[in-house]
Amino acid sequence: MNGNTTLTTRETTDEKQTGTPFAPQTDEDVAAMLEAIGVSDVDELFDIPDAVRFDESFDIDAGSEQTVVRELTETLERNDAPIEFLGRGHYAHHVPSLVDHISLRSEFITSYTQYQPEITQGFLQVLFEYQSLLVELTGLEIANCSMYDAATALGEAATLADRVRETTGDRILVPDYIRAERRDVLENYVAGADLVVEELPADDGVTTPEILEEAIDDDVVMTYLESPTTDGVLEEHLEEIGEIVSAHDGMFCLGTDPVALALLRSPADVGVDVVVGDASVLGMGPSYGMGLGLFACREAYLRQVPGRLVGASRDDDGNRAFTLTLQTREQHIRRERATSNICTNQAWVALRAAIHAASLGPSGLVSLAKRCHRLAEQTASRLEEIEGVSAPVRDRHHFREFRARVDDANAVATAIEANGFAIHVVDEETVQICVSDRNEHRIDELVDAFTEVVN
Amino acid sequence: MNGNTTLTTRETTDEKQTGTPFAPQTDEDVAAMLEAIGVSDVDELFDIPDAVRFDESFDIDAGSEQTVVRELTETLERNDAPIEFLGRGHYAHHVPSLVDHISLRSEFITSYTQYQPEITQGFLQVLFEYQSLLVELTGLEIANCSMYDAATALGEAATLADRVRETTGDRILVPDYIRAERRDVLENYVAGADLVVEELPADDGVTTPEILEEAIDDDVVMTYLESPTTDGVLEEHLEEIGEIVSAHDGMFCLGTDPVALALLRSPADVGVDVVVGDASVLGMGPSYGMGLGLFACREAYLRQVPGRLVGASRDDDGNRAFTLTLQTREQHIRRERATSNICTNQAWVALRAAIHAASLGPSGLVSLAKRCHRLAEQTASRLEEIEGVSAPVRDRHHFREFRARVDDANAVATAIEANGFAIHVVDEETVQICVSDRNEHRIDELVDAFTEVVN
Amino acid sequence: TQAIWNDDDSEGYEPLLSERNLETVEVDDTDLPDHLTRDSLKLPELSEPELARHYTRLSQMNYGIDSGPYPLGSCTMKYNPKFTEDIASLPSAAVHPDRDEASVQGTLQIYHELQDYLARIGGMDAVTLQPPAGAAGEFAGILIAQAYHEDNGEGEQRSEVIVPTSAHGTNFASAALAGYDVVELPEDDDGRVDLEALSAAAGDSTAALMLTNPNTLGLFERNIEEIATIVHDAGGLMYYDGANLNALLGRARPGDMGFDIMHYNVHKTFATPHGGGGPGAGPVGVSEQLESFLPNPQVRERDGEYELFEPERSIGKVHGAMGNWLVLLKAHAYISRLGGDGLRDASAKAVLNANYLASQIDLKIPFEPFHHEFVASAGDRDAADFAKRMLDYGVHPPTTKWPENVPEALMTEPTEAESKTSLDQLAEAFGAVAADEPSALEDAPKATSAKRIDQTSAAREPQLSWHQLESR
Amino acid sequence: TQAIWNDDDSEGYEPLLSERNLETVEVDDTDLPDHLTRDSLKLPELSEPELARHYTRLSQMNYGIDSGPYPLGSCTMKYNPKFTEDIASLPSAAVHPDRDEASVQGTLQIYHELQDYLARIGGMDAVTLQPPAGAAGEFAGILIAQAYHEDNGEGEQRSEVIVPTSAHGTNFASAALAGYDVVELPEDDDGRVDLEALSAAAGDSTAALMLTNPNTLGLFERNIEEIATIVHDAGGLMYYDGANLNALLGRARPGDMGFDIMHYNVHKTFATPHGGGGPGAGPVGVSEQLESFLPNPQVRERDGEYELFEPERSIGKVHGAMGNWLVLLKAHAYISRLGGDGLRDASAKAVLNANYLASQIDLKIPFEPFHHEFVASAGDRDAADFAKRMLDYGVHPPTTKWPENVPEALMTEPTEAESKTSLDQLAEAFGAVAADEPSALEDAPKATSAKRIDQTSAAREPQLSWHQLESR
Repeated sequence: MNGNTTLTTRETTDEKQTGTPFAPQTDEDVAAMLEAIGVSDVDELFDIPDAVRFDESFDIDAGSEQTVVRELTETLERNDAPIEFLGRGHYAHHVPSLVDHISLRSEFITSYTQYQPEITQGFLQVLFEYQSLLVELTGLEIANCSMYDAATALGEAATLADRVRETTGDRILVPDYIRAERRDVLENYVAGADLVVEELPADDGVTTPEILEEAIDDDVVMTYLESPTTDGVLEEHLEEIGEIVSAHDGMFCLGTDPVALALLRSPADVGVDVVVGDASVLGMGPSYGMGLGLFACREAYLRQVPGRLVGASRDDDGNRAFTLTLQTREQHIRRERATSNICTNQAWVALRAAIHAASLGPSGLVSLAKRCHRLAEQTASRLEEIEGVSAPVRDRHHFREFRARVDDANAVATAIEANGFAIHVVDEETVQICVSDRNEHRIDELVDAFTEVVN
Repeated sequence: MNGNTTLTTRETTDEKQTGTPFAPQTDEDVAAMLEAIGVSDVDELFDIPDAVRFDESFDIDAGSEQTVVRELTETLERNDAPIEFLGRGHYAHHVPSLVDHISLRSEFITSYTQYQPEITQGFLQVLFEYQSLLVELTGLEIANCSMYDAATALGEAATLADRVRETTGDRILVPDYIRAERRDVLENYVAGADLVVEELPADDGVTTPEILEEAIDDDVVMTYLESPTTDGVLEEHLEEIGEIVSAHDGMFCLGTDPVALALLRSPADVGVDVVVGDASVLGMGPSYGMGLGLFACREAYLRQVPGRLVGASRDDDGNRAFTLTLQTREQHIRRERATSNICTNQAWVALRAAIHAASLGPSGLVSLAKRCHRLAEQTASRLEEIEGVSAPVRDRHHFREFRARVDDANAVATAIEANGFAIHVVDEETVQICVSDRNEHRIDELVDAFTEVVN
Repeated sequence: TQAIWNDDDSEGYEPLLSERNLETVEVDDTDLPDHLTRDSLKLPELSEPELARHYTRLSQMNYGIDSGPYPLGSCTMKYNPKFTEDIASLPSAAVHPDRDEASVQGTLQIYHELQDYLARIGGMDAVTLQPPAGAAGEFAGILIAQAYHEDNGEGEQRSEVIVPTSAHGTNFASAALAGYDVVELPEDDDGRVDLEALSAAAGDSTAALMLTNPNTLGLFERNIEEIATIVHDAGGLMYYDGANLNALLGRARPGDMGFDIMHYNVHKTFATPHGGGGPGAGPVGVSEQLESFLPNPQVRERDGEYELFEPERSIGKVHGAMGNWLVLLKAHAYISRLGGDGLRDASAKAVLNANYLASQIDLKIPFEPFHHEFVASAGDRDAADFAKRMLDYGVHPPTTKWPENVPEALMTEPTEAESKTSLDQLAEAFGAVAADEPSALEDAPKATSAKRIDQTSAAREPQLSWHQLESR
Repeated sequence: TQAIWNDDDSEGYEPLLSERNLETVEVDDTDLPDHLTRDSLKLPELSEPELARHYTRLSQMNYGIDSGPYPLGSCTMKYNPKFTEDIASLPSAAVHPDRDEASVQGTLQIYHELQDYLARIGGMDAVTLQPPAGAAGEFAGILIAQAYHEDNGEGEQRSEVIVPTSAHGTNFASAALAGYDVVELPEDDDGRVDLEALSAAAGDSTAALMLTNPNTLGLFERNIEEIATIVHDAGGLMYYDGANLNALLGRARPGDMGFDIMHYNVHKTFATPHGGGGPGAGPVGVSEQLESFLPNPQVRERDGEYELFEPERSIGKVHGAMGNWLVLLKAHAYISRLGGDGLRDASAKAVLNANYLASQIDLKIPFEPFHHEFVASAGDRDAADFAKRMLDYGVHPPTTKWPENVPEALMTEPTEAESKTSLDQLAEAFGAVAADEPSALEDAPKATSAKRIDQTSAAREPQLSWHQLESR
């Protein structure tokens, strides 16, 4: 434990660190344990043929806590720190401090799936509350307690559509405004079922019944739209579209998010069968796309739902208690006939989203959603006033974000970035701007920067 | 709850905030509660004569969580961020992440004094472990579980000395290297008892038996020294000094800290009666002097000790359990005859110090202490090699820090600061430099900066 | 029911670290002379996983505001907003006290703003943030009074501080620490300052009257103007103990009532966490005539830059640095979050809560109208037993057996942060205990981590470290 | 004993938020057409103090690694170092996925370094960090195999994936999701791959063999070289399920054993927290010949600058962005903290712990020599009941009833993070339950927040939201 203290100006390890600092056995413990086992050395416990033994070093240095924190902090400081006016499917709002404080409580974050519900009531109840939140927002009866992100949830929706449809068919319709990444993931999820993904054009950013009528037939297993769309536009004809989809015995899947849903008519109300999206818009700040797959659907699909479900039951004392339920759908029991291969999911992000939503309450959620709508409309109007900028590009209703047309989108974005703001470049003459409570206090400056940059 | 959403680019409050966001009563609750009380308005509950009613506004704006965090963050960013090579009685080491994670658990940080020990065993046990840590480090039998800081602990030691001394006397001896702030606090604490504080000169930074013999007489109630001293020097004659103090029936009080004590001979072993100091050197980063008063003493003073004490006892099940004890010494029972006026103390900092010490363990503590000694000596040697710098100024043993002589201390410190480092200016031609695990990785650069600056 | 972490082998609950793995480390291999260094150090040596579990389990055996209702009278256990911790954890807040003023402008600005906020809230002319706790604030305040009298040539003469019997023990102790004789002032039958007794007590030797308002019974001192007149006429100063300021925010200010000096308990009124016993902070406000006596240093602003200065006739220091900076920062954040209207609302809800809770309780409450707290009497029950039994109902009990003008006192302060549901739960607990068999009170608590703890033997045979622990 | 937060009035434990205060908020006053907006929203409206208490109480009714031993076989519940959370909380880590490469060089550098670390650890030539979980890694890996065969013109022909019976359920499901027929491979009497059965199964239609090594019994597949030869000779690829990689760190590498594709579970092997079920991350490593099939995008370095690129024959994407960035960041921090030697030591201690624990248990362990985990048999006891009763002894039980080649299986993986004391406590729990009366097992658990929960009615009459809750 003690001995020569080597002094260097970079202490790479704690001086008491020999192996992993996270294994508690003392030398005496190890000796006693080996004796109890009946071997003289830990090496004897490894039954690895010589031919495949690895005798080299990984050549990865160890570091003290202080050093690793410092070095990774320095590395991360290589990231620039612009005020982000970025969205396009990845959103973040101010996350109340309570979310961090609670979600980092080790009883929550260091636990795993609630295989033993009697000692994991806490997490189960929060997940039940999360499911209930989504049921209220979507109007659908069932919500699972998390998938990875919007893209994979969309993929799961498509395989669900394929499983539950009584007649065959191999077409999946998606809007042309879908993010390429989501479409790519979807294609991977449906390839195994030999489904084909096709794009629906949009009319100035929204899908009309006419467009759908043109494309749909009885081979369409699922029709997917988003509202708000990737461009920030609200779809306007969901109810008619739902009827058309239904007339062709297809599944109607909508991509959205919980903040938008606080303002929008409930998906169930307009005929949507499955809602997917990214719910990490609540609970997480920008996380380089680390998400929380929202998945809600009609009760009819109950036994075919992918993912974990928490249900209420009773315990031996007769008290209400929660448990994972309908596990026979899942891979650890049903294996290749499971409703999904998902196991580890995003439960902790769901817990954060639930706490965030509870912190806002219905009043806060609705007010945030209204703000996201009005800020987008107002900011677009202000940019429109600038000579050389046309905004919004779509003559539609917007939520959080909108497109603006400029002469040279790349040049504008670069100049804006030099002012400390990040915006999207959509194409040579289009930029996209996302506004929310996180960047609201800098909108004036963004508008000023636009004025300066464009002129 | 709902209504017009006012949009501004600076949201000053949550839109749902009307009064304090931290009071849970709904409007319906308030109505029901008023009815139960039998009044129609909250105002009726205030029995304040009109003449002293306040009907104006404080003119303090409310802000949303996001706004307040942002604004205070921006204000704090007005602080420069040099690498600090600062000490002189206020020290900090790398605080393990575990300390933050545990100490911020709300069961700990939101609790108060353990008046009900049956539901506060957790905090009591940590405080008991803290006391035990100090008993081991000081060699004294009693340690209380916190005072405010080193200065006030010193003040409390002096009043203790006055209380326990059988014969009268009014002199308190302190070293000339004591920080002025500590001396000022001490004078305030002893003024009520009509004691006089006098300074002992030092011989090249340390106190010799001869110096003390010259100054002491039977009127000296307490003799106080520090090791390490404010200048970073280790006192060398504590045992002889202890004998002299004892011969005059005085109390011998030593100022030090837990990291230094891991290396130094135990104070009890050299005749010290009371140890004071700042224990926040464990558990807290630099906190603008927010401290943790260490206070340990001989068992003889048990019934005269100031501050809280945690003791072990038994509960009704026969299990060992902890409780605050000997409370009859305290102000809430003994009032003006209490051993101190202290009530709220620094318990949470003590908890952090205890966790930090446990994280280091004896091996880590000893190794850190050795590092503080060797780094000081080595860094001084490296500066000594620079033409125009003489270090250490004292030809003594050093711990963590040392003085260096230069031509123009202010000019050197200013130039060093421009390089991103902060050092002390002691007088016109003296600077002081404190090294530890927190700044070790930048010592090379500090030395380079000195070389450049001095030449 | 609280968690109970014990295992069958242990004689206690969670073992002490020293019972897990105590190791002796030799101290050698230094170039220091032997007579300066220790030989060895014997302390627990455990890994981070073991420590994380140890402290997590201990935390679950500790009751905080986030565990349940905490109506500890006179302590104002209100909710501690989490975001204030995030601000206090910012690296930019971690500065050494010897940093140049120019390099800590952010910190000094926050001090300056908080001085200003507190002055407005208390109706004071100047504020020091240096005292690290309420009692330290009292001590600083009394030193200021002392300096003032000395400055007037009355230092020797004014040797007494008047304190009402029902006051906090710290008032007595702080005055005594400053060298004063304490003159105890009885309450009248209404539970307030007895004006005749005050007139009799106040005189040439009076340095100050220390008063809590509302007092510890929750009663506003209606005669505060007369009280101030009596004390001022006698040449004394009026000192306001801010422990109960949460009752008055935005409705009355000590400065307007005639107080010359006051302290604020930021961990009570401004929601900084109590930390299991601290750190708090006890800023002191004074009227203009006392400003030059404030502790050294104060912060002032010049053209947007902040600097430290020593007040002309400063009392010196009551803390080695600038007080509990990180606590003060949290208080600033809280005040900035609520604003003036929020503070006023907090006070209103605190008084509403106390009155509602009282209305739901069957015990006798001898003194009213109370504000943010009330003192009920446990009647023929022992108040301490009453409190122990309340623990079994999942709540923290009131402060007990104080003040003494209510027999078997249960001093109850729910604060604004309890919901009606939570107050109803508290009221139920009061009712259930009042209805319980006497033996249930004596045997309580049962639903806690530890059962009733033997205080007598703890004090008779003190075991204050693991070194002293013996199996009994 | 765990905390139990219930009150007498409630029919459950801690009430649901919806049972506290459900409010309906009207959605009006927008300039959107009515047919686009909802009329109202009905959700719980509670204040921060109430929420803080709600979640704090719920957390105390949840068992995590910091609560006690968690030997859940196959899940590698090792200690999650706290400092990794601090790094993941840095504002500089909070970036939008559409940021310019040039403006997120720090993030890309960390991706690149982690790709490199994992490649070295697994003996692989290239690594993608995109899959957000182990099962997603399997799916990505199988898609890579599929793309490889398609590229060879054997896409149609190779329609089968071989999976041992005892494998993780995800293996079957992932292969099926990719459109493969799953061929189940029985174990031999020693608990390992039956070489004859494998030879019979492998052939022209074999796309891949998915194998866990050590397998779910903790046994190293000693014939791994022959296995690889059989599969490769048949034209198939070897897929390594990284669930049990913690057993081999620094002692054997899948790449050296003949595996072409593997996934890593960073939440198992590299100590990122399991988060109550996720997020984890499931990076996939491949040999050189498969590098060009990796998901889009990958990160590469040029002269110290990092950039994204699409591999030539990329399978496309398995996640909408770059996977679980914050989890990957924590894994990087863990690997940087331990270094190569620390990882090797972690593995050694994990295997030591499993073997020591087994040596202290009286139950039959049919298969050995095991490594990081072992599968004991509860014998004539029901394994699920056995597990419930273990809860009463303050520990988390093993994984139960799987794999099926051990009757009433108790799959036990203590990891390196348990102390000898803790292992002894676990062994005692095993022993005590084995000695308990059968009725004690059936009635268990008693010392938990909730008692035994009725699974049957939960599934028969599902109540999946507060909307569906009825009193029964």
